[in-house]
Amino acid sequence: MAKITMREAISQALMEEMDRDPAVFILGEEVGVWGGTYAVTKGFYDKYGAARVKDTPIAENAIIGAAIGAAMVGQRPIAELMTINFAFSAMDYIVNQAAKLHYMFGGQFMLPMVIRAVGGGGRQLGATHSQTPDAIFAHFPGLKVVSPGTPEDAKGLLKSAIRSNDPILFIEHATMYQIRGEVPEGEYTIPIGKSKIQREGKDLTIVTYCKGLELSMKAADELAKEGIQAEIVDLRTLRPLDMEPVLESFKKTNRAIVVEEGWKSYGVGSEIVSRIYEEAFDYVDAPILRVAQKEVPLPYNRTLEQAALPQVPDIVAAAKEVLK
Amino acid sequence: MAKITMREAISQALMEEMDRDPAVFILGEEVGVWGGTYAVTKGFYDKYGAARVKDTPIAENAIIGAAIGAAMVGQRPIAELMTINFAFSAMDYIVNQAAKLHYMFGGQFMLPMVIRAVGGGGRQLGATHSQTPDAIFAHFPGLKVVSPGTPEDAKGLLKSAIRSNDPILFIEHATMYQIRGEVPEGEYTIPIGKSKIQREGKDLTIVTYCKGLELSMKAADELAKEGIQAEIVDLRTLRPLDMEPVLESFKKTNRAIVVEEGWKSYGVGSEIVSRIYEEAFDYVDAPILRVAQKEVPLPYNRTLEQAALPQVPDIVAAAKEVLK
Amino acid sequence: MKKEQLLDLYYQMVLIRRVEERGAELYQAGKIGGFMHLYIGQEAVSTGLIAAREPRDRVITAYRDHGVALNCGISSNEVMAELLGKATGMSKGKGGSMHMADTSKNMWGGHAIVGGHLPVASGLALGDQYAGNDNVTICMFGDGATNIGYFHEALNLAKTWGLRVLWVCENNQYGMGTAVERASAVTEIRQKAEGYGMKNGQADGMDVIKVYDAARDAIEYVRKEGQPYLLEVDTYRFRGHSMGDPERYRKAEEVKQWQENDPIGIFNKYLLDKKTATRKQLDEIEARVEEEVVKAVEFAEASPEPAMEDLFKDIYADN
Amino acid sequence: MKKEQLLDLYYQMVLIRRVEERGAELYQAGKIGGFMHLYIGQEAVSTGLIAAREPRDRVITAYRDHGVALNCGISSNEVMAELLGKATGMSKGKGGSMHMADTSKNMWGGHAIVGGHLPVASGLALGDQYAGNDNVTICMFGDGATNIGYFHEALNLAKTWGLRVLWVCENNQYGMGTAVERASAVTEIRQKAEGYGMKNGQADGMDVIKVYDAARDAIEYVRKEGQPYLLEVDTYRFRGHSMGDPERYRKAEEVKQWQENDPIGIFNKYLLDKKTATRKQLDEIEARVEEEVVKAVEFAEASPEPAMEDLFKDIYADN
Ligand SMILES: Cc1ncc(C[n+]2csc(CCOP(=O)(O)OP(=O)(O)O)c2C)c(N)n1
Ligand SMILES: Cc1ncc(C[n+]2csc(CCOP(=O)(O)OP(=O)(O)O)c2C)c(N)n1
Ligand SMILES: [Mg+2]
Ligand SMILES: [Mg+2]
Repeated sequence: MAKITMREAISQALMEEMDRDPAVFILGEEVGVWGGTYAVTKGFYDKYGAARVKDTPIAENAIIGAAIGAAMVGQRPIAELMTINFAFSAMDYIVNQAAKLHYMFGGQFMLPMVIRAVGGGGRQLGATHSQTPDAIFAHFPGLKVVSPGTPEDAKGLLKSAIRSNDPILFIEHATMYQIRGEVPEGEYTIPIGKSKIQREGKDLTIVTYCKGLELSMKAADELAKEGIQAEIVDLRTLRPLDMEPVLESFKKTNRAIVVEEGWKSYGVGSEIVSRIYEEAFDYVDAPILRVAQKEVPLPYNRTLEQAALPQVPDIVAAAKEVLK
Repeated sequence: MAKITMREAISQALMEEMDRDPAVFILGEEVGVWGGTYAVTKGFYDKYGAARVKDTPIAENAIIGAAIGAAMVGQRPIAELMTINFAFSAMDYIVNQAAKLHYMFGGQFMLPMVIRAVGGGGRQLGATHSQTPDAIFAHFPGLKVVSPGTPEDAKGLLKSAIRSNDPILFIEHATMYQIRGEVPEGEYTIPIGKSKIQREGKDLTIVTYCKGLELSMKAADELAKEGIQAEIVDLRTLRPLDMEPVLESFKKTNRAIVVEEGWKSYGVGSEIVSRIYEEAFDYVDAPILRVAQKEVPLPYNRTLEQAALPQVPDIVAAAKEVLK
Repeated sequence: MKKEQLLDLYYQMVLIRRVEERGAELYQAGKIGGFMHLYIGQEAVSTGLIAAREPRDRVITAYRDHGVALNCGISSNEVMAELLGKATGMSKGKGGSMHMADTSKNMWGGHAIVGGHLPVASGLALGDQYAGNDNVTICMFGDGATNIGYFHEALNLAKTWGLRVLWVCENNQYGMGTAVERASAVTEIRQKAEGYGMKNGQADGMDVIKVYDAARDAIEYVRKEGQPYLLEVDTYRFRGHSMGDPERYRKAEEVKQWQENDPIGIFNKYLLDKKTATRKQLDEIEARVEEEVVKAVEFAEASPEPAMEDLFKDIYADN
Repeated sequence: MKKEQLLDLYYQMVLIRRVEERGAELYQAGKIGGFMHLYIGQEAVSTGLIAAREPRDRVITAYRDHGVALNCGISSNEVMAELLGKATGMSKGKGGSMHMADTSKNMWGGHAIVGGHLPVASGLALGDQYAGNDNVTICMFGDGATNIGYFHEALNLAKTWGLRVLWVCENNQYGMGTAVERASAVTEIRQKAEGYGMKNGQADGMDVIKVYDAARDAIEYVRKEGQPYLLEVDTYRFRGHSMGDPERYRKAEEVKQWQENDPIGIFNKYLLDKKTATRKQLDEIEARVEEEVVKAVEFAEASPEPAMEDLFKDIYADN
């Protein structure tokens, strides 16, 4: 297995699928000549040309709307939103059109499209540009929402997403492009809608995804030093949600925390917590806790911003709390 | 106390506040000459004139954006979105601008504005026009989200919202304009951010709001016939969320269900359930259940649509389940 | 146009009128729910327009879509069944009045978010451009829809990328109760094309021949030049915006005046004047339509409701 | 313009340049975070523009806002402090580079959603119209911003309602790495005004006097006529889009050519040529600026961080 960065993993997935299927093309702001704002599509423009790597105007509705239309007639567009914060500028297309057209017209046509969007705080971009609003997209049936936490998963899930016939919002994290991880050599895909145990343990279950996984892995290391073995379940897909591995783990540990980067209220954790109690009530030994972002718009100032974001010590503290 | 409809209650609140404060004006599609799509502003155009009852182009971003700008310089606009489904077409203005500008500029100016939006399913309007996506707006700190379930609350809360210096999303329900309820004579307001016991009972707690209240009241009548006394807590405000009455009730009944019209996953119920377990864990006698919409885009066909929406028997069944 | 084609256009216009008249009755009787927007008064627009397309050219429109559906060759049975929410409707009862599509007829829907389908139309054309063919996408929308940002983004993209879209604005003078000049900075919608350096034109929407001629030329331009075109068609809806319109915003006078310009009446006279058809032939067409519509209602009423398990079908294409 | 005013404009332009040059250094040193977009090369635009306003006229712009802030009379101390995220910044360290506002100076921000502030600008003007005054709102934005729907909705509303907005497009030839013609259907942005029947004009953005003259006339028109106006100003950013720009999209040649048209150099020469100032006087201004900027950095560095409890302040105005 090769150790590559998250950026390389995503880039490889895009390239492999573009090589594999001529119906696949990319459109978005600065995906072409610039090489991708986060350099994910660097070199693509030269390799595939302007027809398959399309720089768009700054017009998020047109980007997602055009992707929908092209998908309706059988192409397989990958639309890039420069950041997920701009998804609000195309919200109707994401939750009201991509998510509904297949159903509303009785299944007459499919929407084989991927929307890639990078989110997350921690880079002092201020309140409008630092969000992790994943939960709100996961609220809509008809859309699938994927958000990987390792290069291996990113590559395998993105390849599946591109091959899927459904509209998929694929959420990346801006501070994770440099993280490295082992990725299988050669062709592989990972099914969408499957949670995964990323670390085994017996004392408590940490349910998380994306940036939360990175933080939770570090927290688990800390906990291990004190003899606490945390099991980490990575959701990877927020809709459809796969609770099986979560419940299995929980039935073993009887204690859990949920870790996410977004705001706590009406967030991802709320749903996971509710489901665990609904489906494993008799196994609960302690209140399940949520570690999440403080309920403030993220400020520019670094100290304040870091204070608002969930951190490794917060996870460690919550873990100890549920073990009390 | 006079018995008036929800429509009259909202209409009265708007009129009283327009009479009281010349800074208050209304803008939105068809609020003027037409008299409001749901006849809420019928007669306003003749009474207040075009300057204070402004018909807008079909341009949701301009409607909310202009309201934000006018509020920044001290006016008190009430922007009407014809339905909450069109909030997706102005999403950035609602969650990324109205919710953040006050904070992001260090509190330099205020945003005394109300966004009225009517939501809800049950009228065969199809997938894009039938939503109850309240939870996703409640996810954003900086915004306040109010959604009353009785004429009395609608009037008192809307008056408070108009007087508030914060951006408030005020969510009504299209099938509730005709419901009647007693409303105090004369001037009154109801504070935003306070949940309320709408019906007392000792056997279980039903937490709900808006349309869920109407359904839950009926369900409570059914339950009463079988000797089950349900206590109903109406959230009224989704952000800031007032858990006090919920927890108080729950500590008495030790059993609860949450009823909402929107989709279950990542919905309002998820948050309430999580909070109850977090804050009243030792009082839980049975798993808390959620009654909500099935996870499908709402279809046009009436039978299918009704099957997807939460109904009184669903609430009755859930109540009995938690009492087992 | 050949005689048969002209008579077929007449048939289509009368069919739309009768289907909608029966639809309105069924709505009043509570058999149709939701929002229903009648096309009555505007029949010449989609009839002339769609007659000018080749079958490979795509059509997409707003919620006022019954006429467009029929013109595209969707049967009155299916239209009526969809109105009644039956399993035999083209959208299997899930779409209703506002969401009629049949992709086998290259009719890509009925869309209910105002202006929302315009970027999608650019996308259909993008799909064709990417595939390397010269299909044209015909995208219809109202005057009110030209004020929303979706219009701007879609037209700008189409012009910048050279997408084959014929943008057709049905200017029926109002968006719900708002007259064009109360919502739009310019009252001639075609002027908006200037901001995109886009070729544009105008046609009388009460005259099916004029619409056809303008559409044919515009489609040819779009196909040959690989450039979009904005065609404004002036028309009027004789009925309210949707079934529950208080109609406080326009005078009975004005409505009456336009109704005297009934597109079916105009075309009827044209066919007689030009001796393309005899009164008897036209009466026969009308009788045929009556019969077809009676049968369509019967078909729709006799059709089964969707099965309860259909509620969970087609949420996703994959599982 | 009087001599003092001209010299003041020179001072402002040099001040913007120096503040940003120091800002860039502090960014490289890791003392400034987030996105920082330099205005270097475009100084003549906001300087000329804002010189033409009355204090009661409002200004709102995009994230490329340091220059605008300084022109509006916000002190370099505060600008520097905000860049460093300090409590003494005008946005108390919560906004950063992209979100500089001081409403007491009628500067309504720095806004980072492209085109997002345009409907807000219509709203500021609506507030003034509602209040019955004839204040003008000056709204600045980039060429790239004219392709988003927000632009369309804002301009249409302004024209339809007669809102006093001076729309100023700073056409610096690129939106990030995308040249105007690759993203916009028309390359002369002013042409977009035609779609709204809106009066429009163009000015050379490298010449502060020309910008001033055009702005003065436009503001007068807007104030007197109660109508919006679109002014396109041609300019160029000498630096990358933001601090981390690989600049693969433009040739060093092209940058060099524009840099030879340095707006400060042009104005310097103008002042000398017209004998408005001696070289010594201009040198003195430059020296004064140097000193001011050194002090501003000192001020900012010495300023306190926001207190931890500020994290939860100003989420709402009411409690
Ligand atoms: C984004 C959005 N805003 C508002 C509405 C509500 N609405 C439905 S139709 C309509 C009027 C549209 O007018 P126009 O585009 O002229 O079409 P017409 O009905 O005249 O055919 C409005 C405001 C909507 N469906 N979508
Ligand atoms: C809605 C939205 N989409 C994308 C972006 C990312 N973005 C920031 S600046 C920019 C380019 C804007 O170009 P232009 O309007 O010409 O202004 P300039 O930077 O040249 O001053 C882009 C794409 C954003 N901030 N907001
Ligand atoms: Mg119309
Ligand atoms: Mg630019």
